[in-house]
Amino acid sequence: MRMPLDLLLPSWPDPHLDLGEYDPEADLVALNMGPQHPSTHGVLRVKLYLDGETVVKAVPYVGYLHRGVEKLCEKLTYVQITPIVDKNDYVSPMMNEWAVNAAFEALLGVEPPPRAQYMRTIFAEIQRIASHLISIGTWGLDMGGAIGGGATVFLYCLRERELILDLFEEVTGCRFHYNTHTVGGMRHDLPAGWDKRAKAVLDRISARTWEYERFLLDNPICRQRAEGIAVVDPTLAMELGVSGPILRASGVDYDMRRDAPYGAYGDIDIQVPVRTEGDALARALVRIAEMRESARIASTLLDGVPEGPIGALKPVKLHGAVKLKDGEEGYAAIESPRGELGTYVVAARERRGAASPYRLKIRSPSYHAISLLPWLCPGHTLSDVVVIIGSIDPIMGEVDR
Amino acid sequence: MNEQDQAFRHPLYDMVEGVARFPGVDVAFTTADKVLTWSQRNSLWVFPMATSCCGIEFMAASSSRFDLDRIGTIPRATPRHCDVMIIAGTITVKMAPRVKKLWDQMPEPKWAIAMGSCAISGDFYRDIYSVVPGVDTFMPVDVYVPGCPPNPDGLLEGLRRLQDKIRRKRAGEWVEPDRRPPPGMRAPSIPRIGDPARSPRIDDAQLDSVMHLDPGGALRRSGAPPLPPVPPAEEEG
Amino acid sequence: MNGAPPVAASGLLFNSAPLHALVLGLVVVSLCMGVAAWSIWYERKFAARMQNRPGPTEVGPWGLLQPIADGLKMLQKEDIVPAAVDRPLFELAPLLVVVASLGTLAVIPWGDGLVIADLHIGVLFALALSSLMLLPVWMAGWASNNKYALLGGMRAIAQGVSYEIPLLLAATVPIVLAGSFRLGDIVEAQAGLRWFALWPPGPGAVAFVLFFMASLAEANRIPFDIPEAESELVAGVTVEYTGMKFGMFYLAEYLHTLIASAIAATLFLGGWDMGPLGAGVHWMVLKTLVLFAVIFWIRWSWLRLRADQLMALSWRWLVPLGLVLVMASATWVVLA
Amino acid sequence: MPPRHEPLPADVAAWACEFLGVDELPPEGPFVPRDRLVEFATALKNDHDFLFFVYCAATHYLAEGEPGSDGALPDRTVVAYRVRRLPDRRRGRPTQTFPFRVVVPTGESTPSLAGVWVGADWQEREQLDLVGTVFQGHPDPRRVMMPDDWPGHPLRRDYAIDTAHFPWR
Repeated sequence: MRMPLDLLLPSWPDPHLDLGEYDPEADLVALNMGPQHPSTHGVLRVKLYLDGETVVKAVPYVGYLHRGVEKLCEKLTYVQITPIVDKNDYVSPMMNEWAVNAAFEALLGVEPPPRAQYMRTIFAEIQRIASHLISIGTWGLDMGGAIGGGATVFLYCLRERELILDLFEEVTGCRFHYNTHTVGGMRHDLPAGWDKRAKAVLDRISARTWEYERFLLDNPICRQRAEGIAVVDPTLAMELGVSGPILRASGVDYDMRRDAPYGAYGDIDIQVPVRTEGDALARALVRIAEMRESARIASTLLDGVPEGPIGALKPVKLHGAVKLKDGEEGYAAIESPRGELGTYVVAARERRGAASPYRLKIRSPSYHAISLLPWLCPGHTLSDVVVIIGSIDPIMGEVDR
Repeated sequence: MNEQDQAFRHPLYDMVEGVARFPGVDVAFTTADKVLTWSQRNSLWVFPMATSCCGIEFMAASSSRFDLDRIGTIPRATPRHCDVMIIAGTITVKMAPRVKKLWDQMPEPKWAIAMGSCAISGDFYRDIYSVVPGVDTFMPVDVYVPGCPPNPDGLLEGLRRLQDKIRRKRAGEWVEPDRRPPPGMRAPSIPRIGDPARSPRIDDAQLDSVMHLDPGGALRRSGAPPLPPVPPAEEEG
Repeated sequence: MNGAPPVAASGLLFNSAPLHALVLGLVVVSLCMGVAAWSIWYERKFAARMQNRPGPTEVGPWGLLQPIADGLKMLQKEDIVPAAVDRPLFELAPLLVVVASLGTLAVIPWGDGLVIADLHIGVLFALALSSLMLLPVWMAGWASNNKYALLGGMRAIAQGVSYEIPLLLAATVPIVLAGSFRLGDIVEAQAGLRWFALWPPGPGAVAFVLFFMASLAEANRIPFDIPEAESELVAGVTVEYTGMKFGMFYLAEYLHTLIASAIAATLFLGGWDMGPLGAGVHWMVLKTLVLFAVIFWIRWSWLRLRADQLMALSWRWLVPLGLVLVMASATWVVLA
Repeated sequence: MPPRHEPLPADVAAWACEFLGVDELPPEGPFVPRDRLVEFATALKNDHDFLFFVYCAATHYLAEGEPGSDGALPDRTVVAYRVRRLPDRRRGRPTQTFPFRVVVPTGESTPSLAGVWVGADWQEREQLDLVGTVFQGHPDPRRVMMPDDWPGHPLRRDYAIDTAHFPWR
């Protein structure tokens, strides 16, 4: 007769658990989830050690999408980097563009004109909605299966996302990978009448968010699947550098948009949704509340977009001539849909005034969130693992870079 | 015919060949073959090898606005059930063996679509140490769908092209192999700043050290055999 | 049994009982296979409408030829038998899974006398055969030598064992009320719209819901489809099957759903009888298809339960509920 | 014009000056000697409430005489850390970050901070993999991004961007 599993497992999960010290009678199964699995959100691979269906140890393996972006950025000019980093967090490309350009601008001492700041903020908020829509949709897919109710949720979410992609396509000409930010401002101006169309879309989505919330709260199966699953300890999350909705769902009231304002966020009052449960359901509810809040912020800012230039530098200066001082290093971060997305830059040292960075590190929130997995999975069943991965919403392009 | 040249042959075909010796039966079989081809091309279940951005666009393609299900295409999670592998996204050196394995696990007849410039040629990650410069370096590709990422319409068009290819192949017509986009697009789209420590793209010494893996030199980029000549287009009418 | 005729004397299509069974069996099996195949198209259209998209449109008018294309394509696929599988079991499982579902068709009465084999223990036979589905599923899970398939097979066994009991208990209610195991007698006991789902106001309706839920679990449909949960187990037990072998599992899933709907319609919705509106095969088919559509509706709008929650639901709630229902219906019979 | 660097919090800066025995801290963060790094980090976390681990980034610099080097110091890695404390609304303190750096000559190692902030575990693993910095006492020193048998560390300056890896490229 074996001891019950919850007595065997340590109360505080140990990511470096030595399996030899676990119950010697246990017949553990090592199950590789990924790198190609329907619910690992790309190419994440998690090696699960299962006792029955209960996870004893989870080891995430990343790097299956390591595209050497940081090395590539060392070979490109500051202006050329923007389209490269677009592909990192491929669910919210606007955020990547803003994160690198904010770092370059801070080091260069350039401030974008107010119109560009407003456009960036509006784009970022609309992008946040699109990103959270994918997040909620794929989370439903994880819980309900690709052939079943999950697919219905997913397709409803994608339906709304298409409206947002249309808005961006009107401005930049692309469905995503916009390449619209540049050092010191924007490349594309708002077309005439765009603000009215954007507002209509935002109103529509903001109304639809209630549908998603009802789906989460009124559905007994969803509640059963997600409530109390993978409770994140706020101290652990902070030490791991986890930020964004995961941290806010654990009761930490921290949002860079309000606490360290950048862009046009200083001009507006932001309500940050915070929940204290810290479980998978709370994370999804925080995301839904953020979608509603983002729609409000974007609608409000759309009323007051100032007239004026959209770039601080002359176009001729943009190509190759943006240079930073030697040896200078700096860091700038923005609040992406997954948390703090920052860029650490060391300016060129090899040749004086070269137009490419010496070292560029992208501090991606998903990478930190993935490191939370070994803490969250033990003690849960295999079915919960997909819910957990869905609820921390990793984007592998950003994890591996 | 040696064993290596023998492609997969379904036992049904052997049976059919025996019966087809009777006079008049071949007409019926030609019709039957058309029906079988029709079924193959109208039921392309895809295995989404979705690694990165193109995977999101693939999801959009199966969403309500574009709906791949219209032409009978549904995604399945296991390669054993699938007919088409859509490689959507960058394939890295770490991922490539897995892609190859999944491709080998798919049952014949099978086709592959390289979706997006990363899968076609590596795009601007082409020269990076960890990225495979195009999936056709290690597996066959039937249709290239260029774009970064391609629109869902583009993917739909690619599937349509694949359907057409299946039909024409089975009808015995010559199908010009789908080629990569022209050389101008193969080069990295963004020029590099000079790198003092830059090395030649493939070190010949490194190649020679593993030559036993590659006796014919087919993997050697410079010595790759040229594509078969294209026959002159037949005049219509 | 001692000498009780296995086939009812009246209502034969032909004078000879074996001929009747043969002809009717061929008709019913081919029709049900056809319906199961078309139901794939039906489900895809149904799901597409729920999701604001058109669904199959290009293959034939309204995409009607889609299941034919799928089936013919599967016939042409390579039949891969991985090196590490347990070959006899691996090959046998897809056959058995279809046979087990088709066997159930033998006792389902489609009309008055329109039954292939009118067993007087029809209910037991049907339920026993439908629970036999578990065996090939587990065979497939074990023989595939794949961890995902193994987990799927294990889940299927656990789920099947848990849901057999509420299924049987719920089926006991009409048996007690009608006083017979014969499906034909049960239908006749509901004559005049006194459906067991409606008439004894308490136990019948609850038993119907219970039976329907347990049938969903038996047929591995959402929210109880954990043996082949795509998002966790990739494709569950069918993960290593290619071509028509997978196609058989696919078909058997729909057949099983169809048969579960047919049994539920017979036991609780009055079968072929529609009271003042007359009686006939069409009513039985209509009721079956309506239940079938309800299963799709549930499938495309609900999420999936977790394995342990599924077991808890069965053992904690459904089994006691079933016991209470049996006692309540027995009390009803005694008092009435 | 926005500030080029986020200003260092005054109370921590004063403490760090005292700790390191210097008069002024560079805005990019002070250089901490390797032997006192863990002590410094522990004090930052426990006494100054810097709970949030932001990043750890290593930069490789070539030695003097090699092409492309700046010619002052030996072949080395500079590891930059940044930690943050969250806003304290009761005391009216905004969110503040504190960066610090450590110089690691090639061939030597630096103590791992994974015992102080658990988040340093994965961050240091990434730098170990990509830049090749050796962290002493790291709980799990495996490669993260590259395959286990990969030769070299891609983000070092002497690693060519298009290094071929047979047979996949």
